[in-house]
Amino acid sequence: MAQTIYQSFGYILPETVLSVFFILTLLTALVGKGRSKYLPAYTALLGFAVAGVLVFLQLGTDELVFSGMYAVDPFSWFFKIIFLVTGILIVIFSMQSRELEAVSTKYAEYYSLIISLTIGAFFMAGASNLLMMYLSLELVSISSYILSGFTKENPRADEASLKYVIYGAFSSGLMLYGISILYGLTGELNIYAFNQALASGTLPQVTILVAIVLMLAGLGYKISAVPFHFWTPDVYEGAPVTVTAFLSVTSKAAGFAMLIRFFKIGFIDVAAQPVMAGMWELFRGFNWTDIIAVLSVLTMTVGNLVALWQSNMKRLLAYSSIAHAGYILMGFVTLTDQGISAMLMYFVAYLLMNLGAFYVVMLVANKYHTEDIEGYSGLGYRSPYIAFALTVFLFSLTGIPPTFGFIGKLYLFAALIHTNYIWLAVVGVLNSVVSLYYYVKVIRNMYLVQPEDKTRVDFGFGTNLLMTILMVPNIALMLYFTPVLSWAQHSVLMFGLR
Amino acid sequence: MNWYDITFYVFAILTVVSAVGVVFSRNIVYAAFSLLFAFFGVAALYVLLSADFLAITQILLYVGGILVLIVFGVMLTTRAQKVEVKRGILSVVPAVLIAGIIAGTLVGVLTTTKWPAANLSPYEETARPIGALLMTNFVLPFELASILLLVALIGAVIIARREKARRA
Amino acid sequence: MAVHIGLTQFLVVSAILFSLGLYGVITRKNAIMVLMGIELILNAANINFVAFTRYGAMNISGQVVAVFVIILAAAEAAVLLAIVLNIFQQLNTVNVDEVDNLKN
Amino acid sequence: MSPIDSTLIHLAFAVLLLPLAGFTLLIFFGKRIPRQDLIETGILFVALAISIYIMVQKVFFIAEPRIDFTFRWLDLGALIGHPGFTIDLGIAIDNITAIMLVVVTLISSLVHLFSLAYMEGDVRYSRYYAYLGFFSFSMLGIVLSNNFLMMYAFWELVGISSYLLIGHWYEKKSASDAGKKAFIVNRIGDVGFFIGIMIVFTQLHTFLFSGVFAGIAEGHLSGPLLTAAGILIFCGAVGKSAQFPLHVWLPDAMEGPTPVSALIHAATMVAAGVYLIARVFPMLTADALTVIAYIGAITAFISATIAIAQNDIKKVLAYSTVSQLGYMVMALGVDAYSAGFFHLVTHAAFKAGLFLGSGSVIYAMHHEQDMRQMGGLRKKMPITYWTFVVFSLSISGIPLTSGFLSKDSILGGSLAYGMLTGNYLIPIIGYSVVFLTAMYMFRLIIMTFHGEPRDVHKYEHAKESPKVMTIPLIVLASLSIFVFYSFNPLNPEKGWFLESVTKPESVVPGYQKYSWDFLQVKLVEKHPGETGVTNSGETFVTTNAYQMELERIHYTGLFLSLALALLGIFTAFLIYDWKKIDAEKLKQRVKPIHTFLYNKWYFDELYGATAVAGTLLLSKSFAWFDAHVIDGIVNGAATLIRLWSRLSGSFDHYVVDGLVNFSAWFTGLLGRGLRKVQTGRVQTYIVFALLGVIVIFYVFKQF
Repeated sequence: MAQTIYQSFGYILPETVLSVFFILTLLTALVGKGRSKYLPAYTALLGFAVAGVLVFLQLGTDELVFSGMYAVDPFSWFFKIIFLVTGILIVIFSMQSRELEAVSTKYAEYYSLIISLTIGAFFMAGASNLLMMYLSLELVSISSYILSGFTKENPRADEASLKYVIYGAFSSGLMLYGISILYGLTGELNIYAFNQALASGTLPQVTILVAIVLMLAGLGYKISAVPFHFWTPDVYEGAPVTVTAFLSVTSKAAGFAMLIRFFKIGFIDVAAQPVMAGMWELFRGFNWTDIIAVLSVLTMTVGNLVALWQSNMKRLLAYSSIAHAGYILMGFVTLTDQGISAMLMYFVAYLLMNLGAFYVVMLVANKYHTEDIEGYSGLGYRSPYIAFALTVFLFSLTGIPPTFGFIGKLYLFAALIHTNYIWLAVVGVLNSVVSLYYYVKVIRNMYLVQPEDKTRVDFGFGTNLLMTILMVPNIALMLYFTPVLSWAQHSVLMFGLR
Repeated sequence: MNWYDITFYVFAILTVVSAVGVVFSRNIVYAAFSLLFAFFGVAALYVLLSADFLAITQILLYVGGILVLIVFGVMLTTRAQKVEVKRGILSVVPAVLIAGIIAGTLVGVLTTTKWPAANLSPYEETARPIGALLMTNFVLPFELASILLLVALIGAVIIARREKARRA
Repeated sequence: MAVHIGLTQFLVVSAILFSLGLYGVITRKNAIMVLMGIELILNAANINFVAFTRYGAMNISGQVVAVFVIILAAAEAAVLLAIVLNIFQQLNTVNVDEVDNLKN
Repeated sequence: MSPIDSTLIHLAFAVLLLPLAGFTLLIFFGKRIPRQDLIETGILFVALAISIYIMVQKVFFIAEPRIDFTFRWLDLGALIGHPGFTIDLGIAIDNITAIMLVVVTLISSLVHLFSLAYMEGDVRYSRYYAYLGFFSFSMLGIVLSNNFLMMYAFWELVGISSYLLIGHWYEKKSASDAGKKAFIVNRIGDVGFFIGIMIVFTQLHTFLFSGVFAGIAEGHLSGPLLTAAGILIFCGAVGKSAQFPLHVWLPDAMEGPTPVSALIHAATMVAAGVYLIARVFPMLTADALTVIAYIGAITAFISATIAIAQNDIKKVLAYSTVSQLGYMVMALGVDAYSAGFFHLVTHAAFKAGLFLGSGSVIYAMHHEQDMRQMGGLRKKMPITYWTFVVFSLSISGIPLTSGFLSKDSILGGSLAYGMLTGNYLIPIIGYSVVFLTAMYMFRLIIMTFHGEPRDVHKYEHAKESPKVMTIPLIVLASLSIFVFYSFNPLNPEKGWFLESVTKPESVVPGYQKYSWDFLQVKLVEKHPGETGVTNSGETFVTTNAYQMELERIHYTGLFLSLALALLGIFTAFLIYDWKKIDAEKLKQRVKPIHTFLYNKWYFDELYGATAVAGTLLLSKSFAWFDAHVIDGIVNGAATLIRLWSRLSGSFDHYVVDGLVNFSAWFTGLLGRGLRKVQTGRVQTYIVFALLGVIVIFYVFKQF
């Protein structure tokens, strides 16, 4: 049910609160300078917590607000939780990062940018209007350009942010051009109305294809799908680890949220029965899912193959995250509820394992001053707990049984088999096999290579605790994942479907 | 050919030629000036499209804002080089090829598409309805844009600011 | 009688502008000139929006989008220039192809 | 689920996870936490308290037979060509689960307590406690699972943790060998177990016990396959409960620390096999039960005879354990379900006590395990001695002890079974083992505690063990008294234990229990003489013959077993204490038998010989085959073969090898090539993106 503008404000309370805390965090620069280095971080955490409470209060809401601009529905709710959890974890990681100490005078700005990126991600997840999509994407992008170059004394970070901003601006330019063509065809910016316009079936297919391919360039850049992925490894390697971890989850998840909503709402004939069968009724002319399938295959294959050759841990994880975007895209190919719920489940797994892995990378960089895989030699002897945790995360990333990553992949494959995309499932499995090689390389280095220096390096109780908090769900959710599953299954509901 | 058409062609050609100047000029200052003319041309096209408010915005923001920013950028970094000695990584031919294919495809597709069109409505003032829309249906993007500008502002400041420590 | 100026002509201008922008983005060495290319792309999109508003007899929302795009362009330009300035301070170059240490 | 039910489920989860939490704590933070041993011991006592609460609630206050908590673990929806693939998992609490929870946590916590002194100063002290916690967790998992899948997983975890514990002193070669042996022998049984589970799953599409039983009751799995499934699942029990012919690992496993022996080789791990049989009891067919009964009886007899000839105190107890496990298995096989489980519980208490008692002796004797070096310790270690006597009386089946109650039930059951089916061998073995048991136990007591000290030096230094070691002994000794199980010292029938442990209804199709209908005690009690129809359409009449037979022979059996036990004790005193019969002379006279028994029926040698000889024979026959058949064929069709081999060789060389190498090389090359594309220049990236846009557009425009 559409809400009036005035009523609508009630539905964006979490976003409003985040915006307020964005400014408050910024203001801590004036108040707390030199007094408490953690003040901005705590403010940001408080902001995330308050927003979290407000988001929880929206459980089950299914509304379209601001005259069709923004959907507050279970689907976006799912992603908002993901963003908030990621945001909180990233803030905590950042508090421990040595890398960021170089810019300790600008903590307030740093944490406020993390909030602003999260605000952008919130709007991306709920945007149901092309303008909103573009604006929220830009908010995420601009925040991430700045964040990735935040340690500006570090030339690598500078390079990362330069490449990121050029590539990002170019991609969003393509996307905007695509939007303008779509607007010309339908006269609509709202994706629901857009669907209606498409329902007439008289629109020229080729023109729509042009528009969609251009939009894909923008969306593909956010989710780093091949061939729009090239910026990813460079930016991930150059940016501070915490920022890389943040981008790899929040920015990517937001991109996926927007992609799913755009295609699912905009292009699926809601009147077709069954609605969720995933038929692209309006486009019998070309097989749309094949585009996504091809992108998915390319994405995971390129990600995995190039990852084989990496020696820098951050870069390896960057390629691995590209490959994971490919896996997640597999679920999108099906366009069924089952496929999308599998994607959502995979996001939970991805959040846990990817953030965990990056956390280890950050800790190792803190104490061992290395990001090289070679530098991980003997980690199993020197910091057994951290090494064990990384092993769990890497297993989960590979999708080996006693981890949640396995369940995530299993559900993706099941969805594919269900819709008869067996070849794609096979490609996915082969890719997982390839990925095993480079993940195990790291594990082998940690355990089979004896370190020259055998002194133990401990990380303290708090770190171990946080590590445990990240690690336990990776295994526990393998044993009992029913809650996540039912959450994901409920979250495929977007406003306007059913 | 009526005056409208002639005006259109004049400004269209101005825009395109200036744009060519922007991307082909070797001197960055010339390029910047070409960009100025391209912006003016686009603004004029807006006027032809009865988008008066937008035309003013274009001139104010682009010419007054973005272009000045660019010129500042040019001046601040000009110590390095004014003139591009060599092209970027791509030689002219492949670049022309790619841009050409895209241009050809776009022109081909866009001109052959049957756009949903109606008779031209008479000119209406646009500033008022745009303002009204910004405060009603588009209030959320409006707020979002304000956050975005704030973020950009902060970002630009912290990234561009010279560090005291470095100078010392 | 000659063809009257209509939507098509504007779209052609926009398409040309767009392609020129792309050309600029991929060939210019100087990061600031790359930025100029991006501005051309955005302007091309804006011409589309305004032209569609006019000739499609559609709602005025296309023009509102154009306003937002201009604002965004400014924001993006500011950030990009700031980053370029910082690169210039750190690496003493504004050439994008010289900034290529992160690779493979 | 009523509130109390869900509370019990939550508590059961707590019991399960507490030891795991302890394990995690110790393994990761062990070094930094002071007195980690006390933490782990405390955790176990908390788990014990909760378990007792669960048991009391379940056994005395909750009427429904089982509290089930099931959740859908995996639901892959309907797949192509398959109606649906779902796996449900969960835990369930019924009476035997509740009782087992207490048994496991009780023994485990007492062993933890005992180890505080016994393992003091050990090199890997915190590791030891961590493993104990992990073991307890795995064992509790077996007990609580309501499905085959989880049970199998925990089953393997028990295997791993016992491997770790047996090999705790892995510097000692015999210890690490024993760990390996236990692990490998258990794997043999587990393979059978796994195949059995898979048969069940492929036929019935569920792992849940309840679902499996329901499926069998509906006739979805029957005939020889059902018998095979039962026997294969029993294979798991054969491995874990050290039944013939896989019993060889258990005595070797005595290389582990003695408290570990008490925990896993007396009370818990080895009981898992028996527990498994009890769990799957309803699905066992008549044929499967017969196999089980004979395996149990053979095991009981063989190991009892071996125990008589051993000199190592722990070896005697080890074989005694195997023998008693044989009893339990036999009891289940002869359909004396309650008796078998009853013996499992009573045995857990007194055998743990015996092991801990021997641990106490060994501790006092400075890790001397040879009984020939002991003697006269009665005066030095009165508490150990007297508790030991109680345990021995209990295991021998002397009235007023718990062992008497449970053992007598088993023997009664086997006697009735023998009478009714004509399988007289089983009761005969059962009764003869009573004699043997009493004899070897008192031989052990006499050699250890009576007479004159043989190693005077060690004797001088021996003294009673500290309190943390004697308290568990006293607790266990008191638990070996009849009152805890039944107020009638001669007949446990009406005691709470046998009242609460009732035999589950069999779900096997009628014709597969055709000749066994008299065994349907439950049905019979209510309606003797009722007519039923089997699945195959035959009618049968139920009788209460079994019950009547049990009552008829009750006192005969009782006095027979009592007489045999006393005779055994008497013989032991005659030979070893009063020396009326010279042990050495006796040994000389029956030298071949003694040697045979002393060498444990030469099982290890037998396995060595068969495995080695078998391998040799096999290789010889292959050689013969090679020389005569293959060569002949090769010579006969030399040209053809050569041509073919050349072809296939080149195929192999160029195509197969080539493909393998090529794919590896190609993947690598591809990766390297793709890596080259990543030039580091952002404009290249943009060009690729644009090319991508163009390609996507033109490729898909075609469609």
